[in-house]
Amino acid sequence: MAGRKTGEILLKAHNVVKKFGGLTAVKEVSLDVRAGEIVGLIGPNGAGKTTFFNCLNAIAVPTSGEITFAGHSLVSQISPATSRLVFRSGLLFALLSLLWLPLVLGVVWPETFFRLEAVLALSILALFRIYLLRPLSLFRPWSRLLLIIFVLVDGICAVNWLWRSPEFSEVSFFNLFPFYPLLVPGSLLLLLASLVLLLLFNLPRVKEAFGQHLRADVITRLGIGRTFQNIRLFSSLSALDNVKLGRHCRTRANFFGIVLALPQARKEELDSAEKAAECLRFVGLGKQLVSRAGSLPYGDQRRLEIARALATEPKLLLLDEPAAGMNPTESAELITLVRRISQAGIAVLIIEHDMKVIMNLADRIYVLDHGELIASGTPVEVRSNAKVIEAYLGAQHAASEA
Amino acid sequence: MMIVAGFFLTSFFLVSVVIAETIKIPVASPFTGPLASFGEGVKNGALLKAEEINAGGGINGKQIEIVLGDELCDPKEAAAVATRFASDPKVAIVVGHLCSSATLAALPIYKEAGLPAITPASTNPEIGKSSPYYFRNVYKDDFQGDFLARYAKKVRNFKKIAIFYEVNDYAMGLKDAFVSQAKKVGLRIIGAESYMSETIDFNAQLTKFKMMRPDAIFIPGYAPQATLLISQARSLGMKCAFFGADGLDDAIMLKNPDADGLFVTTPFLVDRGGAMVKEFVGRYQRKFSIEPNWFAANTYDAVGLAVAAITAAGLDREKVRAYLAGISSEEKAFQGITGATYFDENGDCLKAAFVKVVKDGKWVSAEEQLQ
Amino acid sequence: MLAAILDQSSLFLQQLVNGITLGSIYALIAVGYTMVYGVIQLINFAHGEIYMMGAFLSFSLLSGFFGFGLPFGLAVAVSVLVCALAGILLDVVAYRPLRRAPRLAALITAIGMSIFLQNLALLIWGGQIQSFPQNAIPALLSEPALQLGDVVISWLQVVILSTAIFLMLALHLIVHYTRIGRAMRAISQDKTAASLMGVNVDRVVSYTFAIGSGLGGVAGILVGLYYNAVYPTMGYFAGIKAFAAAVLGGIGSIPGAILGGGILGLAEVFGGGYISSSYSNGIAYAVMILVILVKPTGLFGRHLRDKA
Amino acid sequence: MHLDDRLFTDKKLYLPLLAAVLVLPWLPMGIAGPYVLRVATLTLVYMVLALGLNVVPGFTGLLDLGYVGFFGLGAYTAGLLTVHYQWSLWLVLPLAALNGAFWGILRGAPTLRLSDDYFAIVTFGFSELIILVIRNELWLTRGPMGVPGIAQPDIFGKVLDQPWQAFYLILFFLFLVLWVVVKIRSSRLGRAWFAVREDEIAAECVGVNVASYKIIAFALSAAIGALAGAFYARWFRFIHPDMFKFWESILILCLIVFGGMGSITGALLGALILIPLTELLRIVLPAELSNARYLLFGLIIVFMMRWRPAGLLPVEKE
Repeated sequence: MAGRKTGEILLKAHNVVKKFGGLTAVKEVSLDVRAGEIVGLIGPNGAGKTTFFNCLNAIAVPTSGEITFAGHSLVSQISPATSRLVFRSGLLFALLSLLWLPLVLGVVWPETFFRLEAVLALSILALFRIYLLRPLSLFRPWSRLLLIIFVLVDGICAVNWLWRSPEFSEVSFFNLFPFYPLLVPGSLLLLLASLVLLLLFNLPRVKEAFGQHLRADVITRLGIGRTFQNIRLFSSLSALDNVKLGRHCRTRANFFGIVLALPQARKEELDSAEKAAECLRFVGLGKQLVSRAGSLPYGDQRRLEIARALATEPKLLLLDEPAAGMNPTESAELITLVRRISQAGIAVLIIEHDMKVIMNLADRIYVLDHGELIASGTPVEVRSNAKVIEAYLGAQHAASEA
Repeated sequence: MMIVAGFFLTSFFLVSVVIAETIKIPVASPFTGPLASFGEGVKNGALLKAEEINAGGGINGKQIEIVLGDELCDPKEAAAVATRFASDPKVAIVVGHLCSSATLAALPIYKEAGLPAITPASTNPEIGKSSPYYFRNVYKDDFQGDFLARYAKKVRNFKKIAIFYEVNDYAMGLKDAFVSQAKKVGLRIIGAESYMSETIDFNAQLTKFKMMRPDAIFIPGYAPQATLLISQARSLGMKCAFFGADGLDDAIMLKNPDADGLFVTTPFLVDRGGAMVKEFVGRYQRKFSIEPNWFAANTYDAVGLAVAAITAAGLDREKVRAYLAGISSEEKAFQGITGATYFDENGDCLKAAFVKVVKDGKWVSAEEQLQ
Repeated sequence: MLAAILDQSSLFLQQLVNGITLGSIYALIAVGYTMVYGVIQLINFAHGEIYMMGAFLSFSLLSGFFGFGLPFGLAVAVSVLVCALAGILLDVVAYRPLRRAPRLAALITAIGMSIFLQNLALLIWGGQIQSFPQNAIPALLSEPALQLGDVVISWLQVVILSTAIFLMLALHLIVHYTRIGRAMRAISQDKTAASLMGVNVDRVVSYTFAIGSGLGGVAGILVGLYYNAVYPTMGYFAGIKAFAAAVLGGIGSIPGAILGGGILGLAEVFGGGYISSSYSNGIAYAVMILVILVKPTGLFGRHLRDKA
Repeated sequence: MHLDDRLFTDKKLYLPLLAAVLVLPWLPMGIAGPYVLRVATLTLVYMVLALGLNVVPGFTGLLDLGYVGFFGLGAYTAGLLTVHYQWSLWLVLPLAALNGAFWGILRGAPTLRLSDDYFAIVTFGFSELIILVIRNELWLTRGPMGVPGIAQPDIFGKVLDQPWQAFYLILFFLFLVLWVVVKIRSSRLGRAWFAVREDEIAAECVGVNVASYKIIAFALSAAIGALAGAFYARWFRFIHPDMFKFWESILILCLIVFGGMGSITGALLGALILIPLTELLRIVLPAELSNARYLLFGLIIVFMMRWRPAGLLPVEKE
């Protein structure tokens, strides 16, 4: 199978693990795809192939392992649950700080803001902020400092409030409080300091600490396109619109450009219509531009999905069982289509059950079983691998009994 | 598309179909919806007055016709109803809008159309100031609040008062006036709590008041909530007195055995008023088999005012306004069942207030009135 | 000094009593939301209206609104039964045809039904607050059951709490130890699998609606008696608060609904009593939003369905 | 081609419409004139609102039950700025829209990951909180006293005090909003929204940043609502918390459910039929039944969902 030219390594997955609760769906799978190559990924049902695909384009976040694509690391080094928690906390935290500003203004000009509700709001906010800072303080000492500052500011403001509200004016403790003159400027100063700290330290440091987690749409822009096992088209849109959506990540017209009908935005729209039509012709759907995606025949929907993925101008195309449910003629067409894609310089990683298709197409094949990589190599090597035969026969055996 | 437009246009011509030989006096108020019970009094008062006028030969031989405009106390609806009245040239004066919010929404429309209006119930102080075309024959909030504070101190000799007010313009105006007068006469306000019109559970705040042991609780607000409030206070074992302003003057108070002893301000007293009042109450009870409340009495007088204005000035809006504005001193006052009504430069009315008490399921006038 | 402390502590105790009463009512309504959500993943907005109907029906039967009066016990039983039937009817007429439609469609329908029922009540009974006729209610209910200094507990509060506890226990037994309860739990786990196993899904959903609506009706009657006030919009506010309680406890979880109802009732009473009453509705909204944003599964809830 | 795409391109479609609307204030309507014009103006306001709401549930498929919050926010922003500073409409309006967009984003940001029914509940709670704050914070909004005496709209220093002028003004804003939503619908942005509505995961896989596009939708929708609110305040000259009850959210939702969710012409048609219908019913129905109008709206929602879930003018042709 040395007929095709292959380039440098495009995608490299190393020891990828994905766990769902107690279940390990993918166990330390390593795999690489070179530019221009067609690589097959096979295995019995439930072997974790689709989960692995999902890990590759960040639909699922791997529990551990490294994935690099064209020089970019796609997975951050800290557990995704933690980084998500911290990110959310940070976001909510920033929001709360915004809400908190008016309350502090209320301290400075008490007659302008709220009655005793403010004390309630303030204490809820304070508790909430402490709760949110908890995950942050797990990581860096400076966030503990932030926590202390915020608690101080909240406390001072609350005391301020209690002191100022008429309902409590007869209570002697607050009248005796000796530092009252320092309270207002002090709390304002602390607030400013805490805001500065929040801005200076929070976002960049958090990012630095957790590494970049790339979202699916960013990965698509980097050049991984994919199709799905159970077709996921935008079924109420036309075929053309579906493919135009594929162009989305290669266009950049913004709200104002569109609304003001700027020439650049209009040109881009025409461009993407043209490119989309081209993609549709490429997969052989040139005549079905305006039909609703959901009303196309099954085989056409599969091809439409491929066209949509192609429109994103991928360097690597992930095909998840593209021949499922196809008759032999359609499968044969599919094989030619994938060949043509490969000839266009796009690497293809393909999951397929149809052995005829996969043996015909793939330069190399990886075999997964129960989440583990059990074999890899050229189709000929894989076909004669004992483990593979066992995995498949076992599966067939089980299937025939059920 | 065109069909829809046609349908929509023709439908509006229906509005102006009825042009009979009668003089129309529109009355706008909520007649259905959650506040329908307030509008009931307005409707009855207006119909009763119209019936009397028509029985006496109408205005210069022409019968009058009450046109009811149901606005659900909703500002949006009120504006639509007001536009309908304002665009009818046969309308020379409007009686109406019960809620201040509805009145304020309708106000710019009447002002623009030069259409005078009398509200029998809206107490918001903004109304008089905002338009020369708006008159009212109801107290302003500040007058009643002021009055109640003096009455509570001087006649009842209360010392500690708690206030439970509804969050609306009427009640808050009352509360503020009450509080500022209370300070002057030396009443102690030991606490103020608020509720919304949809509140039915007052237990939490009442419990708080209970521990403060007030002599009385002032309820600026409306009867439906106040009756619940009083019952809940009694079942918590509170024995203090309750009082309120004309908002509590409603027949449902009489059905509540817990409300015994509640006193309220009122513009008219049945048992002390003149023959006119007795006659009004008698006729009202015969016709609607219910006691008239202040909405009914005020509307009755407002329609009376409107009729007097049309009789004197005809159907010219500007003249009607001038006539009403001319009722500016006690000598020129309009004599109605709610006493002598005359307007100040803002169109706000000045008249005397009385106190009545619930006793054994009946309103009776308080033994001591504030002189 | 001592007197002040005594005052404060009896204030606290009284508020506690008020809060628990309110909480048990919320819990009764919240169970209706949570059961329906657990079984068909629908927020039944019209549930508050069923509760309102319970109050209105018992009011009408007691006061002779329909032209005849019934004795207290019978009136309550009939109202609860009618509420349960109304729940089934609601499901059959409005929701069942949309079982396969997008979730949004069912949700919008639920809102439509809520508006419809509320205005229907407005049309039939009028908008004003109605009170139960005093002579139709057992006199005992308004007597204080226990008076400890300034703390008063009325028989009605005792009845409300004990009814709530009794019904919750009954519900627990039904859900865990009867055929229909097992079927409910099976459907809430996996509808298709349950129907493959021979569970008649439509019938079980009907039962769910019947039980939830019946409990809502009971809550309506209790609230009507407690505050002696019945009016068409009562379902709207109570519904929102009960829904917040259900969310707080974890929607789909019955013990969660009970706990959520209790917490919300106490929060509202203490918030209203000690802080300010203008925002007492706001407490429910804020709790609801915060819980959904921070911990959408609530206190006891299961994990949400995966979006994918 | 769908009606929505032809709105600004098909002369046969838009010229008669435009003519009909422009001529409306000058039709001989006798004494009913001002009233008809008022209803027509109100209808146009609701058309703007329906277009704005349509962006979220229609385009991105998330049910927004709290649209009235932004309507109220815009009205109060404009009303208070006008009353306190006597600023021109053309200054107040963009500020109100910006304020609306700001709160739209603030509300949207934490709700990005929520599933449909939870999102609906949060939007509902959020708008109720906005209205509760408006009702309770007297120092700012005067609460239940309402804000009276708001100046009428103006242009180049001239006050627009005739009913027909207000009508043309809101017509202008309607066209503005219509232009924006029609342009966006057929653009990259609109397609991204549709993709999010249909399938979020597939949308991510074609490179749509789901979060940021949702945020744009929230901001746009809220800004349009606030814009309508700002006009409403200046036109009504009085605002009150009661004008922004939960019911209004349902009414606006009903307009787009009736016309067809996601369909621009549908939203317009929904407002065009239902808003005058409420007025018509007020006149036709006997006084005791005037509440039955609301009942009718409940029924409309239920029936539409049951038998014509895609509305009168569905987005997609079968």
